[in-house]
Amino acid sequence: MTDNQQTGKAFRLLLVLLLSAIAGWLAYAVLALSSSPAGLGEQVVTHLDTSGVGNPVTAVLLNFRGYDTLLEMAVLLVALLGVWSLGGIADYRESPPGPVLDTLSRLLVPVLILVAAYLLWVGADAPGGAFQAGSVLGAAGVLLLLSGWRLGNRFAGLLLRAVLVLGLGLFVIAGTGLFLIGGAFLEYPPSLAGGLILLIEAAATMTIGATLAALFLGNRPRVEPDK
Amino acid sequence: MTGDLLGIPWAVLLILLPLIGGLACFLLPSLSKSLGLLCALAILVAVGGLGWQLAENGAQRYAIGGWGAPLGIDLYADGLSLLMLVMAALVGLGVSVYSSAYFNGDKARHFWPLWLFLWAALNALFLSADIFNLYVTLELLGLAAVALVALAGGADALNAAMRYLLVSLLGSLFYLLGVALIYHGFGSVDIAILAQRIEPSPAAWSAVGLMSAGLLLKTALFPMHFWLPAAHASAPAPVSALLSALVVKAPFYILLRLWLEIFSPTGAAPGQLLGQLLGLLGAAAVLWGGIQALRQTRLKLLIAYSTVAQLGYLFLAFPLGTSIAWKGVFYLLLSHALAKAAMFMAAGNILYFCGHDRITDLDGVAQRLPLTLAAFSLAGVSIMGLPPSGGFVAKWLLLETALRSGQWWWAAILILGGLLAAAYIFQVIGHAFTQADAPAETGLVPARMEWTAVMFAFAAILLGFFATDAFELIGIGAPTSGVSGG
Amino acid sequence: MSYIILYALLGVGLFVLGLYALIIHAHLLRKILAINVMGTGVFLVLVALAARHQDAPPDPVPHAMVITGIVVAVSATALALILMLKVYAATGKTELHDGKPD
Amino acid sequence: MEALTLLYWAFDSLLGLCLLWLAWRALASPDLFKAIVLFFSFGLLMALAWVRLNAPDVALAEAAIGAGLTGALLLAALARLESIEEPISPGSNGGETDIHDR
Amino acid sequence: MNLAQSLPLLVVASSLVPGAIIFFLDEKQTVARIFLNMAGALIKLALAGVMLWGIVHGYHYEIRLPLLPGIDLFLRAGPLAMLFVTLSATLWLLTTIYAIGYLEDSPHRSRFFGFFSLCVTATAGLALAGNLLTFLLFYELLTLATYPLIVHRGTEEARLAGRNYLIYTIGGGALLLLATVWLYTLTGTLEFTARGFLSGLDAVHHPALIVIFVLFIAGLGVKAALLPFHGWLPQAMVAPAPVSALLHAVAVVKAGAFGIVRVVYDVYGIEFAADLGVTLPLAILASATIIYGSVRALFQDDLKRRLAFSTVSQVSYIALGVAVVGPIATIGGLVHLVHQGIQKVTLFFCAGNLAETLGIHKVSEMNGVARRMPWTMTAFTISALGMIGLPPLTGFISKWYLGMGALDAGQNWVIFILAGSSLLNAAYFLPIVYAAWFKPSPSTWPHERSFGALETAWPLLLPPIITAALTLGLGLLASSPISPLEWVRFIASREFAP
Repeated sequence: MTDNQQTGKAFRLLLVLLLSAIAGWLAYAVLALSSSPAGLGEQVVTHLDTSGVGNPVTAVLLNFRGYDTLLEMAVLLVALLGVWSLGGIADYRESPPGPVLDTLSRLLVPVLILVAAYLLWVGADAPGGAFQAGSVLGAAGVLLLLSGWRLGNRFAGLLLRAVLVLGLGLFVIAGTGLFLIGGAFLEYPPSLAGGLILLIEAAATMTIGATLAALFLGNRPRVEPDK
Repeated sequence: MTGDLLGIPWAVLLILLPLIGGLACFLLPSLSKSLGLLCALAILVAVGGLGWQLAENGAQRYAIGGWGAPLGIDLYADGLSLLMLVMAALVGLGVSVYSSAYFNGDKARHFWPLWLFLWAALNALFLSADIFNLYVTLELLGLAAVALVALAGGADALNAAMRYLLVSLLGSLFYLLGVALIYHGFGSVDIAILAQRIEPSPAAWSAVGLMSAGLLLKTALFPMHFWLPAAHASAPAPVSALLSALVVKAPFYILLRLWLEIFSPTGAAPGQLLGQLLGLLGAAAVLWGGIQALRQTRLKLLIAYSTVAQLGYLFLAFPLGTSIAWKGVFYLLLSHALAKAAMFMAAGNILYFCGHDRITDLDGVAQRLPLTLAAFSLAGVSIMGLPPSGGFVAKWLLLETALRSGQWWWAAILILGGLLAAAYIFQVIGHAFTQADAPAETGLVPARMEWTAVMFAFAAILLGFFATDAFELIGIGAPTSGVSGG
Repeated sequence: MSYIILYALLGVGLFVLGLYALIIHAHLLRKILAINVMGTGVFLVLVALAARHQDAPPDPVPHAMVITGIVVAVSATALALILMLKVYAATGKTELHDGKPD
Repeated sequence: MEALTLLYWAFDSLLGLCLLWLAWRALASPDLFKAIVLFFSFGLLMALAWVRLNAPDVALAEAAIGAGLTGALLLAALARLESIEEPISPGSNGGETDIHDR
Repeated sequence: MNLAQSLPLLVVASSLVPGAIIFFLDEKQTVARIFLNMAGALIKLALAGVMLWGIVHGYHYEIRLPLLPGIDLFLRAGPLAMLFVTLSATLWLLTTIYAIGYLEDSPHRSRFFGFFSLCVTATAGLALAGNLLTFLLFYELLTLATYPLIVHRGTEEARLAGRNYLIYTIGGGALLLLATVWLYTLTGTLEFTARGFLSGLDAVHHPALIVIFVLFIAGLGVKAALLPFHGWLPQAMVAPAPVSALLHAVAVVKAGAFGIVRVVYDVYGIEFAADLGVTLPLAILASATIIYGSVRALFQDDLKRRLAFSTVSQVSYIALGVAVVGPIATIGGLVHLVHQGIQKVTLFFCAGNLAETLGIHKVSEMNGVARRMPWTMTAFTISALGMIGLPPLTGFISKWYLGMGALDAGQNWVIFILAGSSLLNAAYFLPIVYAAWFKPSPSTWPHERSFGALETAWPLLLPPIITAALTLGLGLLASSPISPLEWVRFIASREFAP
């Protein structure tokens, strides 16, 4: 906004006034809201037992509103597709990692992977779950990338894409499978629900970890066997 | 046999097919072209199935995960969503055929998965009955569209894609804040339930304002249209066709859904005021878009500004508000999608053939691409709203409502918009009849690309003849029930 | 009941602050930061109002929405950053040039 | 008012003010690197806010994705921004050509 | 879809289908193109004949196709419709023959004949239209089909003329659309009915109906070249001769006049229009155009521009006939629709021949041309005299009935208009005839092309001779049962039931 100082100031003042008016109105609306009736909390609790998971948030994420999560996995994948379709950008890390980073990453990465696994497992009944575990896995991946590690040629092709697609693919396959055995799409029978959700969450964790690391790297691994 | 054919949840299939197609194209890039076309055909069949299902047993509500409305997410398909799905399927099939010839090599590898995910987002959006789910589909749509615009690679395309991304994110955040206020105010995110529970309150009004602002930003209504021309003009031709025909209509569809079912019951005085404001902005869009289109020197920018103008027409129905006006809007959505797709493909052919799309230098080209120019002019007839096209039917219905309800100024805008459209379209067609020395040595532009453009333009014209039975289909589930008859 | 209002108002404040920054700053990186702050603001409103009834446990649905929102935000930010770099590489500027007449 | 609610009020208002101040500084600071670091700390404090609103899942997600990964992405982008700055004069036609030299 | 229903559709399709096929024909496939053109023209003429015969024997030919919710695409072969369809069918046949000869080896002939057939399809559809919406549909289609014909040559001048043509006709079309929709909101129906369907409306709508009438006349007046909207017509002369002939005698101009006839008789009803007080201003406007057109024609040295201004005045005779309230004036106006068509097409054929064979474009170059091209000039002279209104030619009949109708309706001032315009016609036609026959011919013609024995190519010569013979024949045999005059009397009787 290269306008000269004078109009700049007037414009900013006007903007501040306008935005504070909006803020005031929104604050008033939020205040008025604080007295309105409760949301869907109790309904989630009542149906919690048949959802196959203890933690209500995971129940909502994976079971009640599983379709949202499915689409959101697609969002993650599309973001990566977008980044890869933009073509490569400068891979900034040329110099070998310093000693501190090297030893740190050697120590931390296994711990992070362990934490991710724990988060995934505990997600059923306590705070945790696929996204949190996936992001910790992603953090481990970022750490590795920072210390100069790169995926070998053999893994950079179809295998990497398979992992990236695993989460969403499994979700879709599970959903259609459940439909074929007579329920609605993504309708977990109470008995199977727990196991199935854990399976889906595991796949999702792997995918989210790989995707977040790939997003950090920024460009498609150069070696493409089947270009 | 027909028993279980009707039993298949075509709605879910419509979402899964492009998703699975996208995944497959991403996994096996060498097969992406054939997979994409296969997926396009499958979706067309699925839309046919859904249409038949709707015709048989009326509007469909499908509870995903079996939980039902307040807790789980529902898919709802009625005449309006069927119209949008048919539009997406038709334009999608044409664009897929066009792109199979337009993109090759590395670009194709990136195009097909992104395009199929965008298609999945569109189908999911047209079927969803849950406003938070609509937020997620809007995001998916926005990201895929931005990536496709950036596919063109030049400085303009990247710049336009960046601005488009920022605008899209801003719009989504406004929408999400609106969703938050509505959820906490009325305890549910399902449209049908909200339609019963909503009553005027500060939270409801601010939610209306926020969501409308977010959606208007993404629909590029007049004052907020600054991002559209650059994005639609610098994107590759099939992507521009997609953006103008489908992507920019999705947020409008959501606004329509909310307006018809949730906001109209709060149709107290401020509601009418908002309607009039939208009409005013629409009128300004029609005039501004038309004038700007006249001033453009590049063909694709001209068509992009024509989109801005045509979108203005859609908003004229808000102040009119009767069901006939909404029918006009529905029909304009469909005919504009087909006509605009044909126009952008024609522009793509010209760009493909001679490397530039400067209108003044179109003389030599128009002679050599008679089919492309026929497509452009036929599509132009529909955009201008001249009979016998689909655009004419829509213009007629809007005019009729405007005059019947005594608001003649909207009628004046409609007529003026039509004249402006005629001006900028004939400005281009005029170049077709200049003296060209060498006769057309055709065959340079792949036949598929030219014939898809002609097919779309011809479909836009044919729409003019099938209005009555189209309206029967659109009327399933009475999408405009919440609105006064008239 | 007490501190909920504080956080909800904070959410609105962050939303508006982010909007101001988005409009004012030309540098793309700052715009992306502003978008993230606005997102956090909306999430704050969502979660704060979810816990407005002291006694009952907080309503998990907004929590799920916010988690989905955060993942969407991070993917959008990643795409925005890489796109910014491409714009910079192509146009040599970190601002959006509106060369074309509006 | 027993001491506990008073303490909560004090803590919340302090946290709220601190968050707002951090956000404002992050968006307004002239130096990009400082802005990103401030944003980083804003993310971490947000995790604390989620805990106060007893939304542990969101706190975890915010800490891991919001602060962790987004911060990393921002820093990487900034580093790349500076690295692109020297070799290519602005306005060249896209950095694609010399990427594959490695 | 029994035969009675399919006939009107077949008439419209008989030029649409060949046109669609011709578009895709390659330039070199002349035989296929000629065959398609001729077949289409002959079939349309035959169908028109069958329907003419059918209507006299009380058959009804109509077809309804769903178009808009509440309004259909309605084609109905009424007597008035058949008058115009037969006229356009015959003149299309002759103009096709002429065009084949005229455009011997010029470029883009497939495109030309494609749009040429589209044009006639629109004219036939417009004639057969049973309600205002169908009329509007084919009216706009006509605009779109004629534009490429005007700019066919691709010269800068042609494209400028095309642009002007569009500005007028698209603007006119918009006004017509507005009027039609407004009327629909008031009446709820747009079907043409014998004595109009507006008399039932209560008085509160009358001011609106007047405004709608003005919009209608403005919208239709553009194509009928009424005074303020005639600007495009002289400029459109830059188009090739068959196009000028088609535009002036058969398609565009007549469509406007036919529209005015439909609106006054079958929408408003002549009595209701008279009560509204709109017929008198229309009569005045028509008269003003008649005089203005003739005066401007006097000063045009270019032959085709002179004929164009003559058309501007002649077409307003039809409007005048319609505006004067009375059965005889109506007969005068309607029969002039046919007569003017035949005479004007002959004049344009001759002008085309002169330009094609001797390179003559100016009236001043026409001294002694009759000796070089006797047949063309006899046809020219017959039609010119018909235009002036000398008995026993067709022009005289229409002016006679117009005059009698005016007297019958007590509008005596119309007589002076008719007399004055006849004098003006004489003033701008007779000098040409005199110069052609009695002045010595110059030594060399601008650029002469010889065609062997005949004075010019036979496809260029035959059509004007036939139409000149028609001018003579219809004049002499006016009272015979099969003449257009009888047919018009049959139409008028329906409009003015005792």
